[in-house]
Amino acid sequence: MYNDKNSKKIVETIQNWARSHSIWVLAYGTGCGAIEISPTMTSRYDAERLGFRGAATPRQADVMLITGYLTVKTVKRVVRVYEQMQSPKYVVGFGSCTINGGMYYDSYNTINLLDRYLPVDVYINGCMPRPEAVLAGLSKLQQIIREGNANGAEKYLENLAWYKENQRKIAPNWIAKAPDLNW
Amino acid sequence: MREKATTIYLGPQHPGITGNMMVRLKVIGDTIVSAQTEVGYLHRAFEKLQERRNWLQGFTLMCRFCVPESDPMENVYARSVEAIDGREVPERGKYIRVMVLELARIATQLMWYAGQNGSLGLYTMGQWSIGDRDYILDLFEELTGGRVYHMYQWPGGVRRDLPEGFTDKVLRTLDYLEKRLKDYDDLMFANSIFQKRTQGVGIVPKENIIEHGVVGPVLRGAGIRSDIRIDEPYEVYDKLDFEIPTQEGSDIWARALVRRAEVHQSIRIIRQVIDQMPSGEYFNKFPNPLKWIVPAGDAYVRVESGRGEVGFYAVSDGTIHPRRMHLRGAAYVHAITLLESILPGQNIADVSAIMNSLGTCAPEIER
Amino acid sequence: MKEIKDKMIAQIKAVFPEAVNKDYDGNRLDLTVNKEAVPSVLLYLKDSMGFRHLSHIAYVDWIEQGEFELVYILWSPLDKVKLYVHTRINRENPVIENIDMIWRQANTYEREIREMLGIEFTGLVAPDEFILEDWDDIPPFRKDFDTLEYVNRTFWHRPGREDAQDVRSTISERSGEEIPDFAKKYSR
Amino acid sequence: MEYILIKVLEAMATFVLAFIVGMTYGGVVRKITGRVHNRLGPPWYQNFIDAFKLFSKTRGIHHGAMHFLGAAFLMVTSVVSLMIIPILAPGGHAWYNSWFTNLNFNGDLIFLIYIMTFGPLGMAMGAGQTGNPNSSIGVTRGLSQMVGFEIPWVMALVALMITYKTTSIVDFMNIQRETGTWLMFANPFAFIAAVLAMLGMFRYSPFDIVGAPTELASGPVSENGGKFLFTMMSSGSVFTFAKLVLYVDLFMGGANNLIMLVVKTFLLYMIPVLYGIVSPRYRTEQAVRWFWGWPTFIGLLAILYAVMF
Repeated sequence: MYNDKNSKKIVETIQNWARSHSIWVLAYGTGCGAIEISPTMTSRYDAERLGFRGAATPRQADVMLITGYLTVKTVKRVVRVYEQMQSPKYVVGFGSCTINGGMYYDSYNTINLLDRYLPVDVYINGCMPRPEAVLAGLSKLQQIIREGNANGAEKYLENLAWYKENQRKIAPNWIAKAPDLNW
Repeated sequence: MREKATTIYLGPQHPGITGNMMVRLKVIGDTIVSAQTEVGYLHRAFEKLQERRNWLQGFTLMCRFCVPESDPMENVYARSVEAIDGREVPERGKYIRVMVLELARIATQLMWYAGQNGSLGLYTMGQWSIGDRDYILDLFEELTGGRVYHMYQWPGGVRRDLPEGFTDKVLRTLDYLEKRLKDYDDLMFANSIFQKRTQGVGIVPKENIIEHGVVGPVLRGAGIRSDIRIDEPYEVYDKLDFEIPTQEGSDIWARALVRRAEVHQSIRIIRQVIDQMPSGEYFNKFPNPLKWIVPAGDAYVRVESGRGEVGFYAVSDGTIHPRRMHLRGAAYVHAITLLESILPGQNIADVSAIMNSLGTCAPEIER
Repeated sequence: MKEIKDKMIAQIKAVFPEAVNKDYDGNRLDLTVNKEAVPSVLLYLKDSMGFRHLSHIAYVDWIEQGEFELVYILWSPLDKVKLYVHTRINRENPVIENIDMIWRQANTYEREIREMLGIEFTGLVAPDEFILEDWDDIPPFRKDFDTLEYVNRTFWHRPGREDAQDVRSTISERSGEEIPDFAKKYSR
Repeated sequence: MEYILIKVLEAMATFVLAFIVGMTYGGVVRKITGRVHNRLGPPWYQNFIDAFKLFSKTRGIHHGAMHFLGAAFLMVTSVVSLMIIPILAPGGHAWYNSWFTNLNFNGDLIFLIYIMTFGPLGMAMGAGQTGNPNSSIGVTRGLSQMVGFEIPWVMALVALMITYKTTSIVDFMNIQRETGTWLMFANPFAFIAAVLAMLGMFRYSPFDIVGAPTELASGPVSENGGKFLFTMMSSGSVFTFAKLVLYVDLFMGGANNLIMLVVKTFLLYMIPVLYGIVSPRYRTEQAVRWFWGWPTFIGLLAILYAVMF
């Protein structure tokens, strides 16, 4: 009975509802956008009422906010942190810099397209996005999760070779040494 | 003994670190035996990018040096260009700049309230002060259109005049803040656990403190009355009446008291600025930015930010592009050589608190 | 202020006759020395003339003259004078004496300059890497390093960005939304 | 046979009750904290959603067999102590009271003192296996803090044992019912010492040194995500409830029905919570020194009081 397609679907729906209402955000301010996370999480905008909560370590976190530009040195850590997280896991690109490089499009040390290195579920544009925009982006993420479309982790596993190749292009010595996914 | 040491990487992904940086700690038990700062996670090469942009485009880039406190960076950029170019700023522009700088200082110190108490586990304080900081950001938003990055002070003055009724709103916000600061005192400074955690912790040695490049609240917390606003008065600070608070302890507690007093002084300065605000022009027009040639020369200007001295060295070679821009942030010294020298011997529990009280700001170090 | 600065110049000239000075308005004073004299000049300024605070070490690449310039900016808390000590280093063989025994924080600046310009500091003890990691190109802050060319080689650009086109029409077509009249004015 | 089946059913009912109440308390605490922070705070059932989400994580990395022991020992500790502590006073008016008096026996208080230190020990093994230095430091801190608060806590219990010459929790409840005086009034020093020890037991500020986020990421649980964290979270809630019930049983006369139980435990729970909201965190050695100061002194007074009167 429990292998039946319909009951699986029901369980999946309930699980997705729970996932969408309990999103633990990894405390990793990768860029300048981290400054707008604190107003979002604290008393003025209070994201905790919608189920968002900070998580201290990647093992416990569900979503990683890439808050702004990523330097090459940070990309390596972000990839490692992402692989340490337990699926289902989501990535939110935060700010123009993650979309197309923003105002640092010609900087030799920042990447331009985040989705070449990590599967991004939601982008929030702006430099920097206001807390309202962050909340809007996060509720978009909730909606995607509820619909069951936030499958970044599976996408990453399916296209692992492609992602790894892109990562290796900017960090040739580092990614090669890394163990595969099992940190 | 040394072989027994465990290595702990505090960061880059760590809730206790101030920004995206890393401190490599060698610990025995709970005591640190050596510390090494590693930065570079936020290096965007502003100064390199600036060489590809013209003098006006520079000012949108420069405010992004330090995220919690963008206005001093705009101010040094504008003033360095003015110094090379020989450009005057109208009196009203100067007053508006001082007001913005002081509002930014309050916002920084409120952010610091949150960081300092968060690092000690008093999260209530952080929630309150970040919520109250937002009212200042609202003022900024009305004035400049941006909450965090304002891009407001540009060479020759400021970008917009004050909106209708803006000064009243500023005064109302200040009144509210003064009321709230009493609550903060009750929660934080009157708290015996806070005192126990901060007194005698993170002491910056007083001998040769100036030679070590210590600036700002950390230097004033060691009893030295040093402030760019009185040492090298810029804008209209020489016409204003304010005090430079100092403390003797040179520990986290002393620095906390200095910062607390600075908020009150900033409120006092803004009230005076609003009283004395002259009418008239706020901005001397500069030429078409696409053809704007700044004469060859160099200038180093300094500003007192909430974390200490911020210096900016600009070189022009007489073209529409700057030759070189170079920023010196307060954290450049505090977070690397100073932190590495004071951490050994401290408890691992205090690292985050010490970093917060030194005013560490990672993006400012690597730029 | 003028007298203080004149007295300072006289004092410096007495000890270092080859130093070239240049006076500015206000509290600024410039000094140009050759690179061999830098440590002794700085030590003298710090110990005997009250320039206790090293505010900054700036670096400029003058590729046309084939030289790097280092600017040590000192501050005297007592006299309130800001002193710029300029020195030039040949680009072909960039070596200069390390000064972190005079001011400890110079160590950080020197690490950065070594990485960003490739200047060697004799006797500098510090980890190799400061900001960059696994960098295998020429030092990035040299003028002959083209950052855009490096970006084109290493990263990707989002299509549509290169010609600076207005994206509003594309967005409105995709979502079937009308562009208001006032916004059309700004559309290119 | 039937008797054992009923016992098992009763035990399960106890566990479900403890789980629900403990989780709800967790959510309510988050709500109250939020209100003090000037914000709305999450809904009271937020912890249930969190737990369910953690349970439905599809991937869970483990670091070898010992890693499982951390979560398992915590679960064992909380379930065993829940089974030993009588939830409701036996032989009361309501017919379901017998449901919740599971496995108590003479000397269960002594066994409880032992079993309550069992969880942190398992946690230490599990955290050591993960290889995360934050975990190991967190465990060291946890054990030091336990050494700190165990002393006033055991002193308070010993004082009670001396006075009433028994080591059975049910006996204590019966004594309180017969004399009509709660033990918190009969031996106030013991109660105060026990409450001060409770501040450390519940690990709210200023004694949240084990998982201090800004110091150690989250301490021993750093490497635990998904189902591990779910196990730890739920056993933590159950254990919280068990400890609260123990306090109510010993000092506040137990409870005759569930409503009284919830009221009493909630009031008691607010002591560490509210104190924690306005307190920064102690360093480890400061925390231990604090416990060995006034709380131990009051514990001594309690023993003296018990011996003399």
